[in-house]
This record gives sequence, structure tokens and C-alpha cells, in this order.
Amino acid sequence: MSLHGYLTLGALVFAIGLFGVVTRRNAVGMLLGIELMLNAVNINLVAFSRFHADLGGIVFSLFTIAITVAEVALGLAIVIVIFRVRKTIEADRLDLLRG
Amino acid sequence: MTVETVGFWLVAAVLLASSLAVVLTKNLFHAVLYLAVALVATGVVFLLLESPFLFGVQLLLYAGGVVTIVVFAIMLTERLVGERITQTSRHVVNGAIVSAAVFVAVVGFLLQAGAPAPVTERPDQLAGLGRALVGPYAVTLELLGVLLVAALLGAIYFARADD
Amino acid sequence: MTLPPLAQAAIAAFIVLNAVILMVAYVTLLERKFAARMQSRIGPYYVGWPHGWLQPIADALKLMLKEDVVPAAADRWVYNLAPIAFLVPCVLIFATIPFAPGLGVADLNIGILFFLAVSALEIVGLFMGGWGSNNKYALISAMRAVNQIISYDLPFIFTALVPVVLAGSMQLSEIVSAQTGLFGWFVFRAWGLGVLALLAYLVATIAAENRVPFDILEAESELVAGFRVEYSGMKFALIQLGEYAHILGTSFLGALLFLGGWLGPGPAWLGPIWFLLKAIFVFLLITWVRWSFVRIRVDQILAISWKLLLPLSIVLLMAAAFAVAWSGGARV
Amino acid sequence: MSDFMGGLSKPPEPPTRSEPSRGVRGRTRETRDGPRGPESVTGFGTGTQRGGGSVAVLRDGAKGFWGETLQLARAVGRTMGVTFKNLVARKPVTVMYPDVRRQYPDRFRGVLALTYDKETGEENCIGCRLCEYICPPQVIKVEMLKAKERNWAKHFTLELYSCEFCELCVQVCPTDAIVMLKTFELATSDRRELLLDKDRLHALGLEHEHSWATGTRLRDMQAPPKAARGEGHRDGATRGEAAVTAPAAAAKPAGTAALAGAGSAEESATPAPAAKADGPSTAEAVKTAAAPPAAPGEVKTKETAE
Repeated sequence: MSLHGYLTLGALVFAIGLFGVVTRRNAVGMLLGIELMLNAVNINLVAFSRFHADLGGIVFSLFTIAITVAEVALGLAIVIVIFRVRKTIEADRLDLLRG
Repeated sequence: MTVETVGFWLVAAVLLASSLAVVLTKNLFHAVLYLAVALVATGVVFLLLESPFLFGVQLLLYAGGVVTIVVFAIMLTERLVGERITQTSRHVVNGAIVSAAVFVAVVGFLLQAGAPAPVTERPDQLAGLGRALVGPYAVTLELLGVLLVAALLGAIYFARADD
Repeated sequence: MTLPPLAQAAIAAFIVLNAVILMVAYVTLLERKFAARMQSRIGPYYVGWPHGWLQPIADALKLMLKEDVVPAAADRWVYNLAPIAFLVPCVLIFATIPFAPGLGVADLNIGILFFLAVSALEIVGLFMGGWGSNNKYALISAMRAVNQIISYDLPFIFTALVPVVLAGSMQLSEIVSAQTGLFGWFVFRAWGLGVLALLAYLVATIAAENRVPFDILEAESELVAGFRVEYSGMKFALIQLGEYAHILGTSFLGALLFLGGWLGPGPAWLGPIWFLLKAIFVFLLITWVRWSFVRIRVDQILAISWKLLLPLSIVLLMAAAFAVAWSGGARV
Repeated sequence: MSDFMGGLSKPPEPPTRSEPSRGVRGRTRETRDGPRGPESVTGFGTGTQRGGGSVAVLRDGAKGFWGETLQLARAVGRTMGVTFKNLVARKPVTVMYPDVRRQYPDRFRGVLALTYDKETGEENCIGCRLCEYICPPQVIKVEMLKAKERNWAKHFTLELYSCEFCELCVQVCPTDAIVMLKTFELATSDRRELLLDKDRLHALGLEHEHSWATGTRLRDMQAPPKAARGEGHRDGATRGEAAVTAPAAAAKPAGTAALAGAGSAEESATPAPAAKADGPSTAEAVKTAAAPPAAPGEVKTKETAE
């Protein structure tokens, strides 16, 4: 399989994740979309690393994975706080700053 | 058709189908389960790319960790028992247009670039990774540690019981 | 005639799978006998002479013949898939365990990482079952399970990494071969670090497998049977099988990491038997704990993890790394 | 403020939501922390001194992190030592039940049955309905068949599925007709089979070994001193319908009548001694009614004093 195959796969997953982030109303649903996008990025990084015989890509995707876990933990903590305060996690209803 | 090619198409199909299910399915819990499938499929893609170590990390942190946390959040924020948790989507057409545009742009770049020659020599990945993490990327690793601590503190601060 | 490597691997996997299932069946008998003696009872006795050795077979038959009840309000797909999603990782962990030099499905060079990663997937099947049943008890159980797994996976991983640091390899066969010699097992090595690590490993194992005293997620007195309360017949059997396979797998891993795997006196062919004996020793240790204690509270479980076990395991890991660095790669 | 291991030695804290407000909580915390002194610095208090009503589950004396860890280790060792001792040192006590039967104790309270007279071979039950009256879950139904020599039970049904095995029916039976058996084996897949009629009860009585207790024996055991009988008799006979409907009982030794009176006295809730006993069990009430004659007088003086 050529590098292009993996990159196209990554791009497709990225697009699907983007679609999820844009269209979901639920905050958790949006987070899931972000997860997909980050995954797509990882596929790209690892594919480049493999086809250039450079470990940098793998190191980077390791960092990405670690950061993603932190991001998810933090994001969900925020979601839980929002739920406590507003009793909903629908993004459209979180309009406290709208004035 | 080598084993790798067959495997790639299979995994790609699973990955794309489950990703689509993540963003399209109505039930939030099902979406998380599909995400787990997608993450495992991504791990298998890593295997195909000869990075078994990353496969392990992916399973351990993503499928074992992230999915668990998300499920926990869902259980905390939704009234579950006796009720179906549904989530609707908005601006589906616009979203599809945007993501399709992004995809086309990326693939456009890809088409212009030439494919690099596949490399044949394979260094010992595990040892190389270890050396890389404490060698050229040592500072990054430390920064990552700081970031994780900060994130942990932040999560605890946000999610603490308000007393 | 030589078979292609894929077919060889498939045959090996098939043999290991069946051996695992058989072992799991008899491990349940062992546990029941052991527990019975601890409580001055006899345990299974009637099915099969002597001492009810056919009991596991009878149990399996009974579970297979039982009616399979699906709750009307269950989330059908999730509910039906959950036992499989639970069982597969639990059995898959045996794929990477070598039972003797060269005897095993795959001796990966990331063996232990594979083991930990796959056993972390078990939780997915667990909360699928808990959620899919559409039952309050099952759901509460799943929430508690998630809570507990998040808390105990980290100490479990860190303690399992101590032998990795000492041996300097993630490959399980390498870890074993680093333990040769008199008092070469990692329990005895590294100035007592090994014993502490084994103890921490055992506690984390018990907690990660949700056994008493950490079994809040199936607490019979409050949650009936936890996440599997709605399961019956074959699906219940699959869940039980997975649970015991997981316990057995971690016992094997413990024997391999700390007790020198197949090393022992006698000729080489005794190796797998030594290994099995050591694994059963670890399993009996866990069982002993299980039948000695009462369940402890949720907050205590979390406190033990975060305030005692996690710092301890991190300190152990760091100490092991320092010891290795201090000796400059020599045997610690 | 964190207690080591969630405070193994204290009950869980009350939910924080019930706290009135942030300010109040803050203040109470300060006052709580105050007297604890230097221990609170370590962050691993024992928890035994915290709050007012905390109960020390573990023994006092475990101070600080290491103290509690040591205590925990000791406790673990002790617990596992007990089970280990059981494992190696003690023989199993299991009785292989269907093959080997345990010797039941003499006063085993098992399934109920009706008896025949040993000499004449007649049914003992005279249909007096005392057991029906005294039965707390009301599972016995008796219908009397009047006859010349003696009375008979026309129907006698016992709903064993609701029986609580209190033995009161045995205790009041004037003719020792109903007894308990040294068996419990009545498992069935049909609830209706537990609705025992007269024939079945008699059959059971022939089938299994009887328990020690019969009405006569139990009453002899609890009988008051001789002087008390007259008083108890009059008390029971004048009050309560049980005594009226049980002429046979009245003819029996006086203790029986006293018992019958006690049963009815409790129902009518008159200020008799029996009614004073706020009923842990009817047997208790029976005993009180059959108490020495001084008892009613005592009660009366008590009432006048009040």
C-alpha cells in the first residue's frame, strides 16, 4: 500500500470527524468528532514516519495521544460542570455569553 | 495483492464505516461504542504501518482510557434508565459541504505531490523510540509531563463537588 | 510437510484457546474447593468421583441448556454483543504469553504492552453489558466499574512495568530469561523492591478484576449481580468465562513477571508445569484474599488506589529505574 | 484534610449538599481542625477524632500514615491467618445431606402435623379452634363437628406457605393433637401442595418423627405455681370468647384455660397484664397472663399511683 492510500484514509476520517464536530448539538458528540480528527492526524503522522523511516512521526503521535487523553479528561470535566450549572449539554442552549 | 493490501482495505472499510456511524448515529452511547471500534481499527492501521508499539499505546490509552472516560461522562450527564438518549444534528448539509471541501483540498494537495519511494531498512523501533524520547525529544517529554499535570489539576478543579 | 506460518499460528491459537477454556473451567473448581476448605466445607462433591471433578462440565452443560432471557427493554445489539466484547480481550491476553521457550501463540517484542492494552479493553464489554441491560443495578455497576478501572489501571500498569525496567525488555520470554540463577526471580531481586512490586501487583490485580474486597461493582447485597444481572444461559457463561480467563491470565503474567515463569529445577520439559504451578500459586493467593475479606466502601477503594497504590507504584518504578541506572546495566 | 484510605476508621461523611452554606461549612471545618493539633499537618489524620459522633472501628492508637499502614498490614495478616488456619487445620463440618442426615435437635420446629391417639387410634383433634385463634399469621382454619362423646374437626387446613413456625398452635393445643416434626422437606413446585388438609397433616404425622414439644409438655413447663391457677382461670373464663367456645379446654387442667384467656385478653386490649406486654411474641403475653396472682394487683397499684 502506498503512502497516498494511508493519507487519503486519514483525510477521509478527518473530514468525517469535522462533519461530526460541525453538526452535532451535543457537547459530548462534538468531543467524539474531535477524537476522530485527532486519530486521522495520527494515521498521517505514522504513515509519514513509516515511509520516511523517521521515528519522529511516531514520537509525535505518542505525544498527540497523550495530549488527547488530557484534553478529553479536561473537556469532559468542563462538560460535567456545564451540565451541573445549566442542566443541559446541548451546545445551542449554552448561550450565556450572548447577552 | 499482498496481505498488507487486503488488510488495508478491510481496515479502511471498518474504520470509515464506524467513523460515519460515530457522527451519524442518533444514540450517544452507540456513538461511543462505534468510536471504540474506530479507535481499534486505527490501531490496526498502525500495525499495518509496522508500529506495534503505537498499536499498544492506542489500545491502552484511547480504547481503554478515552472511551471509558466518555462513557463515564455520558452516564453522569444523561438521564439514562428508561429513556433513550438521542442527539440530533443541525446544519447537516452545510456541515457535509464544509467537510467535503476540506477533504477535496487535502486530496488536491496529495495529487500534486509525488509518492516517496518506500523505505526498506527498518530500525529497531522500540529502542529507537526510547532513545528518541530521552534524546532529541527530552524537553518535549518534560513539557508533556507539565501539561498533563496541569490538565489533571484543571480536571479536578472543574469536576470537584461544589462545597 | 510444513504448513504456512499463518496456518501454524492459527493451529497454535486454536490449541491455546481450548486449553485456556479447559483451564478456566477447572480453575473454577479449584477455587470452589479451596474456598470451601477455608470455610470448613467440602465444596462440589457429587458430580464425578472423586470430589466432583466433573462439576465444571456439568455447570457448563447446565448454562448451555438454560433459557436465554433477553429483557424487553434491553438495547438488543449492545446487550447481545456485550458478552463477546467482554470475552474476546480476556482470552486474547493469552496470545502473548509464552508457556515455555518457543511455546506460545506469539512472543511479541511488545508482549507486556499488548497484554496490558488488551486487558484494558475488557471494560468496554463490561459497560456495554451494564448499559445494554437497561437495568438500574447493571447501570450503577457499570458506573462503579468505570470508576474503579480508571483508578486501578494505572497502578497495575506501573507495577507490571517494574520487571520490564529490571529486565530491560518488554518481551515476556526475555523477562523470564533475565531471571535465571539462584534467587534470580524478580521477587527476590532489587533489594526488596521486587516483593513490594509483587504485593502492589497483587492488590492492583484483585482490584482490576473486581474481586472481593474490591467487588463493589457486583456487590451482591446491593446490586444483585452487578452488570450481568440480566444475563442468563450461554451469555452468562461467556461472561463468567471471560472473568476467570482474565484472572488466570493475570496470574500467569504475575508468575511470569515476578516468579520466574518456567524456570525451575529439573529438565526443560518440566518448564510449562513449573509455570502452571506458579500461576496457580498466584491464583490461589488472589483467591485466599477473596475469601478472607469483606467488601470495602467505594470511597475507601478509590482512596487506596489514589493515595497508596498509585504513589507506591510510581515510587517503585522510579526506584527500579534508579537501581538499574546505578548499577550501569549490571544485574540488580 | 484528607484521611488516609478514606478514613478506614470512621463512618462516611454526610453528603455535602446538606450543608447549609459555604460560610457555615468553612467555620465548622476550622473548629474541627482546631483541636487536632499537629496531626492535621501530615494530612493523614486517623479520623477517630474528627467530628462529634465518629465511631472508631479500628482500635485507637494508629497515628498518621505509617501507623495506619502498619495497622492495616497487621489486620490483613490476621484475617488471612484465620482463613489459612481453617484451610489447613480444621476438618470440614459438612453433612452430606441427602445421603446422611443430621441429628435434629429435640426441639426442632419443622413441618406441622396432626396426631392420632396411640391407644385408641382416634384422631386427637377436637376441633376447638384454639390454634386458629392464636395463630399470628392466621394460616389455620378449623371447623368443628359436634358429637356426643367428644367433638371432632370437620375440616382442618393449614397454609404452610405462610406459616412462620412459631409453635404457638402446639402450645395451646389442649389434646396434643398438633405437633411439629423433625423435618423440613416439603419442597414442591406447586404452591397448592403446601395447603395442607386434615388427611395430609395426619399422613405427615405418621411419616416423620415428632419433635419433643407437645401442648401438655410446653404448658407444664410454663405452668405457674399452684396458687396462681384459680386466679388465672377466673380471669380467663370471664373474659374473652375463647374460653366460651372451648368448654373442653375449661375441663382440662387449669393452665389451658389461663392460656385461652390470655389469648383473648390480648385481642380485647383490656388493661390486663397481658395487654401490657406490647407483644414481642404472643408466648410472652401468655406467660404474663399466667403469672402469679400478685401481678394484676401490682398493675392496679401502679395505675392508681399514676
